[in-house]
Amino acid sequence: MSASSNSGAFRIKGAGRLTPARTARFTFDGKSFTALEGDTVASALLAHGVHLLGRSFKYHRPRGILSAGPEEPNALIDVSRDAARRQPNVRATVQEVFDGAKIVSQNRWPSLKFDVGAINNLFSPFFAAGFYYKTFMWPREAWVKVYEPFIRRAAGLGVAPTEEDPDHYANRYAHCDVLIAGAGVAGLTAALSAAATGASVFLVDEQPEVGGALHYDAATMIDGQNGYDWAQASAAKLKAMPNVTVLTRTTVFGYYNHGFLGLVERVTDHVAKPDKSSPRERLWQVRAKKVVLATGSIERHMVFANNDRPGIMLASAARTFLNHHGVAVGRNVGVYTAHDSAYEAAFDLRRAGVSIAAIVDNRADPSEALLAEARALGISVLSGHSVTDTGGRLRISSMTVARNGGGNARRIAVDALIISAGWTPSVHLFSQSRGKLRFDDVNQRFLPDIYAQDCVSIGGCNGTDDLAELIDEAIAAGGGSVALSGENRFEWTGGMIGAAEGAGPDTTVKAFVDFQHDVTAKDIRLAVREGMHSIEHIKRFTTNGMASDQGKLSNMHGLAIAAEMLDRPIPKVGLTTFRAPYTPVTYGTLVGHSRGELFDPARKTPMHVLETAEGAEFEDVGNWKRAWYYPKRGEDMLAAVNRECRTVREVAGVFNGSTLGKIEVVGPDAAQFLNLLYTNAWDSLKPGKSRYGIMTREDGFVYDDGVVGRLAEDRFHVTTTTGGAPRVLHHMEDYLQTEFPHLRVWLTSTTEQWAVIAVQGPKAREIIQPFVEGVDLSNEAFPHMSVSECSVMGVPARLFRVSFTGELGFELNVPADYGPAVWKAIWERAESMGACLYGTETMHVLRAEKGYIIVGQDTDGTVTPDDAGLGWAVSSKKLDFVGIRGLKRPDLVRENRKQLVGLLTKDPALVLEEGGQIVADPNQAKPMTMLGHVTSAYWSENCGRSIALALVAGGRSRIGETLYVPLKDRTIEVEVTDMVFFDKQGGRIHG
Amino acid sequence: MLLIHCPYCEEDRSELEFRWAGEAHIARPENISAISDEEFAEFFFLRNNEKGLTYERWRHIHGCGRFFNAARDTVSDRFLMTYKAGMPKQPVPETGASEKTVETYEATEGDAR
Amino acid sequence: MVDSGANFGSDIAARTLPLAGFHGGSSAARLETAPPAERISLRARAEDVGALSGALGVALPVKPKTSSSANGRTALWLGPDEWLVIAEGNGGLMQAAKNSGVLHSAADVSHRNTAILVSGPGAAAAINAGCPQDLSLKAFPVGACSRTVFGKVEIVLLRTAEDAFRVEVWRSFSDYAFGLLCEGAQDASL
Amino acid sequence: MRRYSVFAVAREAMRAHKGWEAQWTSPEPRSAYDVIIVGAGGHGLGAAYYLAKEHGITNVAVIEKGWLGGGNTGRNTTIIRSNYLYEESMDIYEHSLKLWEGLSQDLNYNVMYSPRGVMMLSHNTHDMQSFKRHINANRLYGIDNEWLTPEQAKAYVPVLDISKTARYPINGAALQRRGGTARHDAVAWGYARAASDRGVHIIQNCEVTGIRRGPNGEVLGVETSKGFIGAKKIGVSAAGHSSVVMEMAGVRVPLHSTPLQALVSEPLKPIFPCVVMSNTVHAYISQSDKGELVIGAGTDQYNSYSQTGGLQIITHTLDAICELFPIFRRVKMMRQWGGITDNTPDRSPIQGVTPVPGLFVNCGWGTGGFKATPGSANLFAHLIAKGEPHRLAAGLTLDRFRTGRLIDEAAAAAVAH
Repeated sequence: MSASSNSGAFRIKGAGRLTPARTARFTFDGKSFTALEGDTVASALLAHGVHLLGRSFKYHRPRGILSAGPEEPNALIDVSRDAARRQPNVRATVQEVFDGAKIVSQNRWPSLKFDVGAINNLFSPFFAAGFYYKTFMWPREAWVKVYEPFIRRAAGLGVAPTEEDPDHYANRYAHCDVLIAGAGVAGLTAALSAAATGASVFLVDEQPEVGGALHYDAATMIDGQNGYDWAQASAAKLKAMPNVTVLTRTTVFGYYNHGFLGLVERVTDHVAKPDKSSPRERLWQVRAKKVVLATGSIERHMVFANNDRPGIMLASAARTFLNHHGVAVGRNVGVYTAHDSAYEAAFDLRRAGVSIAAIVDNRADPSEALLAEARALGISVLSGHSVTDTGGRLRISSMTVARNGGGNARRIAVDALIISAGWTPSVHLFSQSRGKLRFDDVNQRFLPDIYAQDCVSIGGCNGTDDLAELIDEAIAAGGGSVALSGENRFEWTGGMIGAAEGAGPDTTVKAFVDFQHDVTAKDIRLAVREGMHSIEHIKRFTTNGMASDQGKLSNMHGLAIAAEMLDRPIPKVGLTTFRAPYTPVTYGTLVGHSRGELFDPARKTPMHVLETAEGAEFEDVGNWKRAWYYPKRGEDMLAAVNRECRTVREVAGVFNGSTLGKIEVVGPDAAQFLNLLYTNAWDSLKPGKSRYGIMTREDGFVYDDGVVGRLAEDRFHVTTTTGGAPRVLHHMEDYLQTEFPHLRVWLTSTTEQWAVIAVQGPKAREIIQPFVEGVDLSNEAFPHMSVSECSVMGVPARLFRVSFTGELGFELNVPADYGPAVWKAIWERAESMGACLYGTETMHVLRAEKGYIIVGQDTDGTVTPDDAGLGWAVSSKKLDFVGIRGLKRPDLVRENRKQLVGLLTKDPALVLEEGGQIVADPNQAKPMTMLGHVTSAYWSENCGRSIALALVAGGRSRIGETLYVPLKDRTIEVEVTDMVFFDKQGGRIHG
Repeated sequence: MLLIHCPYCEEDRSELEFRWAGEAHIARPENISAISDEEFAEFFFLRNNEKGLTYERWRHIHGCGRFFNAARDTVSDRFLMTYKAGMPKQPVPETGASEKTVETYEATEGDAR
Repeated sequence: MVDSGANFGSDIAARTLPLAGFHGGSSAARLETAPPAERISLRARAEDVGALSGALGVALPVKPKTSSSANGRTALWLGPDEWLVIAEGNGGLMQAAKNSGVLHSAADVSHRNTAILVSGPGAAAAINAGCPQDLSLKAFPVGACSRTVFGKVEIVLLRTAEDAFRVEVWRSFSDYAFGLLCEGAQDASL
Repeated sequence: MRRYSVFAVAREAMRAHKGWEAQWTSPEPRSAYDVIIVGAGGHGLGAAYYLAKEHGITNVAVIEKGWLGGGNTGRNTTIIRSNYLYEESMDIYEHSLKLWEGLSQDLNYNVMYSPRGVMMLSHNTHDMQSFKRHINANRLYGIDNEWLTPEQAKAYVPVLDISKTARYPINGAALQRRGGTARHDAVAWGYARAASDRGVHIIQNCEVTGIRRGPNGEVLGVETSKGFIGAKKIGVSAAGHSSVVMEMAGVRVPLHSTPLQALVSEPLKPIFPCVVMSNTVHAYISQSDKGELVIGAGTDQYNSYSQTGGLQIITHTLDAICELFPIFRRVKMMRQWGGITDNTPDRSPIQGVTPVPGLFVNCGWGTGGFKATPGSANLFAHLIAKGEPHRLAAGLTLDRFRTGRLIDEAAAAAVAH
């Protein structure tokens, strides 16, 4: 057996451009087939006479291959390399065969040939468009329990992947002067022209090779040579130019604002054994100064009864399979057309030895040139006739032909039927660019009219049919000059939109408009009858154009049928919006590199490795990984935290505070600036001292807090919350640049300059003493809230005497690269003295024991400084600060606002639930009146009981009252207290 | 993704480098602590939200860091001009002002020409 | 920064670089971590640029997206009143700026940033895996610099040669930046 | 009006469905109405329906510049829930949810309300605190919302990745079982049909270009592309265009309109049982009855009326979706689109009287408008009919921006530390 017969009985020797010796094996529904390299799954199966590829969405009707391109609505398959590399809903007309591909049909059970779901077809009279809006309402519960699950099971097409995708995807931003979408005659010519000017050019085409329509149109000559050959030669020439990027297998899927385009390049889906380092697909995000749209046009099907049987396909598709893949779509092919293009398909097939049953042309007067050629080839032409029905079960076996306007119908046996209703310009990208279309009445098509971006449409997508005109247009679009001539065999005319003879309003036949969604002409008429007069309503009611092909074939037909019903001109009915993507794009491509570790940066402090080595558990705080607690062997979280809490207060603890935001505020007006940005006053703060500051926005609600140290008259070291650092800096810059630009001050983020090691506890001073040079650490010389520059282990450092625990405390800021070494040295000494490492959980407990708040936990964006018990931090002397007016608004000064207070459970062993709601009467009926909620709740090892902070309406006046926290399974009785639970006198902080 | 001309960098850059910062030319009242509740609400909350020409602020946060002003058509998202912070409201250039807004998505959905 | 200095009792702290031990790249785009450098974030008004340039020994560029280098120091224009000044080794930048005697703000950011050197024919493509700027030589010539984004983090990019870039990034974002550069470098080699 | 039922459908099946009448009429406008509602989205059509049904006011027109249901009603991701924090929010969203539960039967139109559960993923301590605050408040208010462990969440949504190695591991979830989805177009059409049946005029392709006012400032009617139409009362329910319409009456509202994008995948066999949301990684997802994965993306950062947005918003959303559900990386985006959301400073709606006599406003629903449709419409009808807000909507007034009594659901979820 020769290679060519191996690759299918319908392969025609000498036809097509594939190499017979280069084969690939694949399976379809378990059966093994041989294909040629360059075959699509569609062409390969057709070569073996397989037409049945899938089942439709609603009626489960047998479906075959309609097109040879991305517009395919029917032949959707499931393609896999291995279990994890399985892709549902792939168009067989696009997927290239690779050796070892496993292809499986979809939406059928138990098999493609015998599908139980096809019973829907029998009940199809019931399942008219929108029937589900009118029923399934009784009994009420049945929708959820019975009807909806049934509908959901029946719906859907492919089966979602069940394993994580092992492939990777890449992203590339790019810029160019000219991006050309489509590399047919128009696109290639424009590229040659643009490239000649020296401009940077992107030429992009979705097919494996350039050429566009030249894939099927074997008769066109360019520059005296076969068009397809010219295209390949031109592409080679372009690829060799340094200013040109030619991307094939690449779809321009979206045309966004300001010359921004999304492209997807399919890198490995056609390769049998892809290089592991290759991404499966690459997303190109291109900013183009100018865009040339050369996207061509798409052939339409004829809308007539039972026009959906396998074996019925577009004329240009049949021509592609023949002229490119060397495959005949049948042995006895019928033709039904309203456009000249199908004639050329018939001629090509006939010349290749295929018998043409008849050309049925619904036009009365086809051109004499075509008729002459048909006669010469012995093909009979039935003009003024229509195909009114088809026969066959899993594949077409006959067409029923009748003279238009009545007359005897007769059946003609065929094994394939090729159809053409004319061509629809591909204006998708133009429309996405927000250009405005106009309707070309003569040729019944929408064409680009008003451009919204620097963009030009050329060739088929611009309605330019004449080859010479097209070439001129393309040269002009490229902006350069090239000499080029082209020659067509025939000038094409004709075309129709809407239902053909025999599928008119007075009929009940199934004439499909949208194949995938099983939308028929009568469904569209029903929508109109039901009052759906806007094309968007019709689309949504019938789902016409909403399948995975997004109406590339169906939109114009649907529109014409609606317009006829409405008795309105087509432009008055309107056109649905074309939305990105042009063809579906995998999520993986859009995600690109942003997966796993690169999904979102995990920020780690300089000491992260050391913390990990000490067994720390981490928690996510914003992007940061913070040490949460340090369990020793056998300890659970509570045990570890209890030990850490006890140890800090009894001995000392070492804590990593590096994530706190830090902003260096420098300049002669620095204090004045801080006066405006914080509620506190800063003039009085002396160099060498620090102060706790509260920041509000104009609305007066607490925005952030932190300790601010004054290092010099003109230099402040400001700290912020961990999560708040970026927005606080942005907020400060906003005021500095736009409201207070007269102030001589600058802000620099220094969060990451410093590693911050906090040592807290009675032995804190003793621990750090040997490492610090240049500061007298005694209480007298360096009291609480002091700050000083110094040297730590030979490194310039900043030392704060601060405490977020209520204990004697220091925070060492050392340049970050030195953090690990200093941390290690300090921890070694601290450990030897019985201290511990502690994490954020212990920090939270210790500060709660002292009633110190955490902004974002004990406050939300609705809490004023006074609500939080921080009224003392709001200067009453300042004439202005951000928030000064907001704080005076009626609701912010009213009685009974929620105030932060302490809560003690009556049963000291019970720890409240953070987020628990507080009521005065737990027995009241729902909806209950809630007084506030628990913001922080912990077991306090140091207090020997549970403690909590809460926002409670009129809280400070309720101190001593008993309130209740009703949880899901029990109600907890609590007493309102002040916020300090430990060391109420506050002596410990002074060491 | 917008392409925004930064008047400080003197170059068009991707929107990814910028942060939108609300309506432009809303001055913080000098005597803010003395204004009425209504005036405060107007200052802090009320915005023009124009359909069409709008003046707005952007910050080139991942670039030069500067806040600046822009005139943009909120229907087409076209920038008519950008200018430095602190400058008074600029009249939009002739070409931009006279250009008819291209209102596509909503318009074509109901009505093509 | 100061690697020497007073020592008392304990050892002088050793330095741990954020990307210590990282390696990667491809034949098209090599990735190396830059040696430690001194860096300041310098802010000043236009009228004080001359004095500061003199004091630092490198001209602070006033044209957007440009840098200048002299005496082992490189000054990068980041904004109309903002420069990133990078010095090889221990350059005493803070003191030099102070010596200018003019109004300015200098903040030591030597440890805030770290740098990755990307070189090779695919260097620009590797960076374009996450950076939306036009890195063609026409738009981003040798010496050009800019703060910009790289994937989900901010970087400062400096083109040091036709096929070489320095990527300055905050330390906690550096492993992300390095990881994304690795993927970009791999893709650039295909 | 002909009742919809299985019998009616069967009968029509016998005669090629030629007996169905138009679901709503398309009359020419009268010279004047008692009430004009500007905007034929779900809220506007619903308000007209409830005006007729509950208040006996049938001389009503709903005026729409495009096609009914073509704004946010037809562009959203159809999520329904009521587990909000503040009483003002719980009041209106729970009122709405209760109406959803009987809406198909009330309208005799299957809106496919599907209480498949809305699950919000918790990724950290802050999420947990916030969710439990919601859950406790909801429970005491009589609204279902429950805490799930990661394992329980996984049992409900088997495709969820609850591994500890995820970038943002899941430490639990809040689930409102009565939450779910509905068919958005059906809501608009069902209200349109039911309102039209009660005599309401729905006037499409008619743009309001002005609001005419009388000597005392009261409304007299609207100028439209079809001429002047008189009205005693005007209710504005124009979503993203509310600022534009209110400006015609000289009323400024604190809104900004931003693009909000969404996307659907190709149709897949059932894989995703409910609605899942994650605030930490910014994603929400469900699967439609047709099998498409419906994914809500974020808002673009700037004001716009363009109904388009940037690709980066889509890619960021999908980053998060694929991080939560790694098996979806090979699923394909089939269609993306945008709507215009009208956002208030506190992200809660405005519904109430205005300084202009006879003019009422319903706007600022931001990203929450669809779920509120029946409740908002019902209470807006009450407001227009009675001239004062219903108890359940009393907190939604414009005045709160003066007093500072905001309903700040977003601020309540603030993150700092």
